[in-house]
Amino acid sequence: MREITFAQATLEAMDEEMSRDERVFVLGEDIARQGGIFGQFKGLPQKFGTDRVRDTPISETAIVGAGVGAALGGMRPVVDMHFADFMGVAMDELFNQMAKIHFMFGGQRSVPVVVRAPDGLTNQAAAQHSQSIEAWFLHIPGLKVVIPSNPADAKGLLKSAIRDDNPVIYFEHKMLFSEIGPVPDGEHLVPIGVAALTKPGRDITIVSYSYTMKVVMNAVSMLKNDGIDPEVIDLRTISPIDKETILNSVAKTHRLAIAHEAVKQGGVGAEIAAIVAEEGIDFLDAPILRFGAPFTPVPFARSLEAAYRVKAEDIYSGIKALFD
Amino acid sequence: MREITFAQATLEAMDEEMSRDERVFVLGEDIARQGGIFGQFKGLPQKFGTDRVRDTPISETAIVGAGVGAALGGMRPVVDMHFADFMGVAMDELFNQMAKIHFMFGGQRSVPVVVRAPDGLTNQAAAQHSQSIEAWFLHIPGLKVVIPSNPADAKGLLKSAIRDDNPVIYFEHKMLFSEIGPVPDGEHLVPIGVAALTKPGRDITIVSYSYTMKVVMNAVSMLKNDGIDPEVIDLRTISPIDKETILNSVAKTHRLAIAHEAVKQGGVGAEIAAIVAEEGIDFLDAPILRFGAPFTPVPFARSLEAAYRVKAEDIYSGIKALFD
Amino acid sequence: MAEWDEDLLCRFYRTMVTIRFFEQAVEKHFLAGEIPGFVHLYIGEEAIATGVCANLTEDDYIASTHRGHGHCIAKGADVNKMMAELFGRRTGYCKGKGGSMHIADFSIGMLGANGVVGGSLPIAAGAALAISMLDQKRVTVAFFGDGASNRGTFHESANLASVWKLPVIFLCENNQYASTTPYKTTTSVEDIADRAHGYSMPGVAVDGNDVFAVYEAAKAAIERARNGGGPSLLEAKTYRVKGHFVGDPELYRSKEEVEEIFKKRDPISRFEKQVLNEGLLSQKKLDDIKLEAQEVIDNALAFAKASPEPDPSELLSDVYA
Amino acid sequence: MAEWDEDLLCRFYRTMVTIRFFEQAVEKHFLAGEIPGFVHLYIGEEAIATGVCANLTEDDYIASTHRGHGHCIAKGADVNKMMAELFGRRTGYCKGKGGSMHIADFSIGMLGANGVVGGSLPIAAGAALAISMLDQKRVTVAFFGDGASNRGTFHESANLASVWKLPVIFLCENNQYASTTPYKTTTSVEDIADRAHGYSMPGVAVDGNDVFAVYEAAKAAIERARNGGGPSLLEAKTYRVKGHFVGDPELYRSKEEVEEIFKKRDPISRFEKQVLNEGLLSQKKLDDIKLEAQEVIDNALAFAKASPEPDPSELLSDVYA
Ligand SMILES: Cc1ncc(C[n+]2csc(CCOP(=O)(O)OP(=O)(O)O)c2C)c(N)n1
Ligand SMILES: Cc1ncc(C[n+]2csc(CCOP(=O)(O)OP(=O)(O)O)c2C)c(N)n1
Ligand SMILES: [Mg+2]
Ligand SMILES: [Mg+2]
Repeated sequence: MREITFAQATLEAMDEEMSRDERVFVLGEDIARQGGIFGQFKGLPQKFGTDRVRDTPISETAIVGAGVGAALGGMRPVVDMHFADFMGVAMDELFNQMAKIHFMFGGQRSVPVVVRAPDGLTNQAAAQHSQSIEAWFLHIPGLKVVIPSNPADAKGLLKSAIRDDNPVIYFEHKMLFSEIGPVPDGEHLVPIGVAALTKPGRDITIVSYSYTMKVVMNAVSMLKNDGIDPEVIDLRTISPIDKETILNSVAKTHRLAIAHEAVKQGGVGAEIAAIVAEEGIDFLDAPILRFGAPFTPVPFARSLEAAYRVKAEDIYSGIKALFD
Repeated sequence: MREITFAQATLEAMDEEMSRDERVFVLGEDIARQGGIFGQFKGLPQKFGTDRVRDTPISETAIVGAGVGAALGGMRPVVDMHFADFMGVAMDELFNQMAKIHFMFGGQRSVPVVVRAPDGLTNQAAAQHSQSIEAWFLHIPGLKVVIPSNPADAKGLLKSAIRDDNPVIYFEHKMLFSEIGPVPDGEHLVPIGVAALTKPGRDITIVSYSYTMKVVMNAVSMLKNDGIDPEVIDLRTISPIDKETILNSVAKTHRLAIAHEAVKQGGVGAEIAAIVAEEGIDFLDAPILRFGAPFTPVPFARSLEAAYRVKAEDIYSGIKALFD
Repeated sequence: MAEWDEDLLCRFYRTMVTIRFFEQAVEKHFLAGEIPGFVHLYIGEEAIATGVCANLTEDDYIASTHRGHGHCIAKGADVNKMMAELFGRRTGYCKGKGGSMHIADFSIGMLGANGVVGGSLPIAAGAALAISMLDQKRVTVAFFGDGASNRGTFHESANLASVWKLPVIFLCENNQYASTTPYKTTTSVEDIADRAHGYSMPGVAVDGNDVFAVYEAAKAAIERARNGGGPSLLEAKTYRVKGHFVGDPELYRSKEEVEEIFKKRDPISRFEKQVLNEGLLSQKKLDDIKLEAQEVIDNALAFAKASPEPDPSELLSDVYA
Repeated sequence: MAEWDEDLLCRFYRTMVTIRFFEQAVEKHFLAGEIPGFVHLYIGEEAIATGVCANLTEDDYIASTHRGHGHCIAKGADVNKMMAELFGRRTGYCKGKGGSMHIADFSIGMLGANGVVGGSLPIAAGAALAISMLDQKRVTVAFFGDGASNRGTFHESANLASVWKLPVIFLCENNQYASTTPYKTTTSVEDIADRAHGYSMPGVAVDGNDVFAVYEAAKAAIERARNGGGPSLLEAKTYRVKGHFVGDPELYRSKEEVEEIFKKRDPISRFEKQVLNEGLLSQKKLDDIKLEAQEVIDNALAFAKASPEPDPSELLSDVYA
């Protein structure tokens, strides 16, 4: 299979969906003139015009709100948040308007908006440009939340998100944009709500997503030497959660670890752990392990950022200890 | 002990702290001329003047931001959010500014702001005036989050919050304002970060907080007839979580249930369940139970609002089933 | 005055009294405990929605506020479905899921009331963006209050609409109060219309209790928008006669203030006097319209009361499309 | 021109060249991979912070932006601690926890840079509220960009400051770009200063590349605020000479545009020409100041490079007070 970058994969998704449906358009800051801060919109304005790839003022509140209004007016907007960290600026629009309109108005109208939110640690961007806040959105009925870890899923989930009639938050990790991986030729859709069993295994189920999947796979290599064979699940969608895939796996492996970059307290890992403690506790032969950032804002200095990150060694030694 | 309402208890706290420290003041919408929509500021403007009990424009973003700035300028603001539902409007100020300033600037300055957020279901207020969103704030390092369930704690926690040098979110359930309960005379402080063992018991640990504590206590009465004797923990503080009290209790009862009004998915219950599945799984003799709202926005109609609520019967039958 | 079309005059009157009677019925049934939640009445402000919406077709959009009943009715909503929604019945516009602050009717371009003050402003700008991208001849009117004019959403939406020349009219209903706070204590400009200056759009203030003045001013702004001239800001000066919500103790103003102003400015009696004085409509015509309107509201009440509550099982539907 | 005090002129020059040399050193070390994160340079805009802050004491507050180095230096910050912070060292202002976008020095009233555009505006209003409640004689200056003027925070803060008559100056640095977008494409008003009208406060636009003009305009606004006259909006028109951030490919404008404008408008060479032409300062004086400034920056670099990174254990401190 051909290999392309994650950024390229999202570009293909946009290109295909914008070609397929004239109502699809993008709005956000600095996407048209320079193709997006991570190159993720490169070439789109040339192909589709700056009417459909629109640079906006620095007005996140209005941008998301206008996305919602444009959807009600018959369009299918993709709204770029620049950095996930700025979602707080538009939080009312995201949770009180976009997420609730369908329900609040008795199902009269759907709100097909995709919100793209580049998140995660990158190059010491510090406290306000590095966050992973996906867990908030897990707690908001009416939203779907996807978070790919590789180019193929990036493409397939973005296409599915654009076609979905519900509001979908699409988190894309900044460190992934330059990642290269195989992506099928032709139409490629990844269903929302279905986790991937990335690696079958026997001894423990590791649930993760986004950039942390890479960290997990490194830990898996390290565990091999110790004869430990984990099964790895890539959530891909955070809401709705694919409980079945998780529970089936834990039924087989009898152990569970969850890893994500966001701070551990109140993170997505808490919900996964709770689901298994509720519905699959009898499967478990060991404490559930959660790996996530310590409870602190993201620091700037290299030494501190390194300390903040969840590392393969942490996952390795945490899991290994279960078997000692 | 004398009995007063929850609203009265918060008023005493404000009065005492505003008398004790001139730097304490309140800002928010509709608090001065009419004493707050739930009467929770009644009399304060008369006593302290409308300079220290300030009606603001409808500008939540600026109100929270100005609270932060006033704190940096030497004041100790209490910011009223009117309804917790409007916190989204000021979310950037809450999570990117207020929560991070102390850390981001290397500990140079603390940010002693209290944000009061009336939350929860009341009288069919529907999707945008009924929410419980405390779980988001559990996931934000730098904030403390308290959430009293009775007048004594309402007073003691509000006083502690005002004296704390950190930003504290103070959730107060709208249905509790008129609740009557005993409050000690004189100085009464409740420490932040310490859960209350509201009722000792043997058979199961029930963790809850805020208005749902009342629902839980009703369920406890019902369970009595079945010979089931729960231990009830009122969290009171959601962040930092008092793990020790929870784990000690589960070590004794071997069972755990968590109940809150917020939607179950991604709620505070997930974090409590995860902590126990991580650090106390060997204590457990049964699946962990979580009680929370179904995954839907808050509906308006009476029949639907009733279906949305976590009820004592739900908790009763869920727990009873563990013992059948 | 002489050049007003009789049908239009009847329409003005019918809309205004229908709103008035609707709101009076709502007030009564709220106070009797039959309507729950929060309810904000439009009494005394009827001329605004009426004058504005008389310029709109069903294809045009409006975005509304927490005080939205009048906007709905003026845009042509079905009062049966409105009343049923307020009573929390499954025959209501939102199947009982929304209530007073969350009524919408997308079939007539009513994009929704909003429980968040200022929340509908960016939505309105977005709907106007859709109009412009789809090359439609529609316009969007965004109703908002004087209080809402102090929210960042107003600023961001006005700026966006201006740089993109969107067909949207920002229609501020300045009723002198934001809940308990008088206009001057929270708002830093004499006329909200003046804020238009900061967005290079026309800003016009009119007497919001004069349906003719509102109609004319809205007409100009709407035609401009419809013809590609971009957004405008219109401020309709009015007065909130009732409490902020039904049940408001109104400690912040005197009964005398309210009565005096209402006596002078009530848009409906003012309209009656004008059309009678000028011989534009007969007393009989007015009486007939009133009777009809009262019947419509009585029917709506009967419809709402006879409608069932939603089944608890409906809680889980309409969360996702 | 003749009435300018020599000390003040030297101060102008020293501040401007210190900022320039600081930024040049930062650019170089960023491109060499020694400074991480995002860095936004103030080159070409030095006259603004310089002219404004020359009117402030250490008790006054400023609130800054992502492009904050110039504000810091003009307010009197220690360049050693600044540089160390940019390098992520524990001797930096924030112990290496903040970086370029998060520098503060509360000991001199510098309330912080901000990684969120427009984020510091309400904070500035709040600091001014504290001043007014504590009956202090201070003022707050809120620096913000033309791009930030389109955020709701600007609107809400300006309105709040006006109704409460707070001692705050909203100082817009209009450098014609918000990242990649030219001013006119995102902002709906000719002069941002005109937006003052919507808040009943004075709005003045000045040439931001003329330190004398900035100084005078800021002086008037600051004196007004200090004497209880309330807020003002000041727009300093300038031009962003460098890319938005160091490393910006700048696909959205031509090199020629930049060079031509900089040649004409560079605030430092303009100042030099003026003071030399008018005989206000000698070439020797200017050279001395430049040499000193260069030395200060060289020392700062040496200090930063010699400083240790924070120990990983420090990650968990300063989360709570
Ligand atoms: C963002 C937000 N803040 C506060 C409220 C509470 N609230 C509801 S209506 C209202 C006053 C609105 O005043 P205005 O915009 O003038 O409209 P009016 O009620 O006068 O029609 C307030 C403060 C809200 N619903 N949303
Ligand atoms: C709320 C928010 N939106 C977007 C960004 C990304 N961003 C950083 S600087 C910038 C441009 C700012 O333009 P302006 O306010 O004119 O300041 P300048 O960079 O020109 O000094 C943008 C869009 C941000 N940091 N914060
Ligand atoms: Mg009003
Ligand atoms: Mg700029």
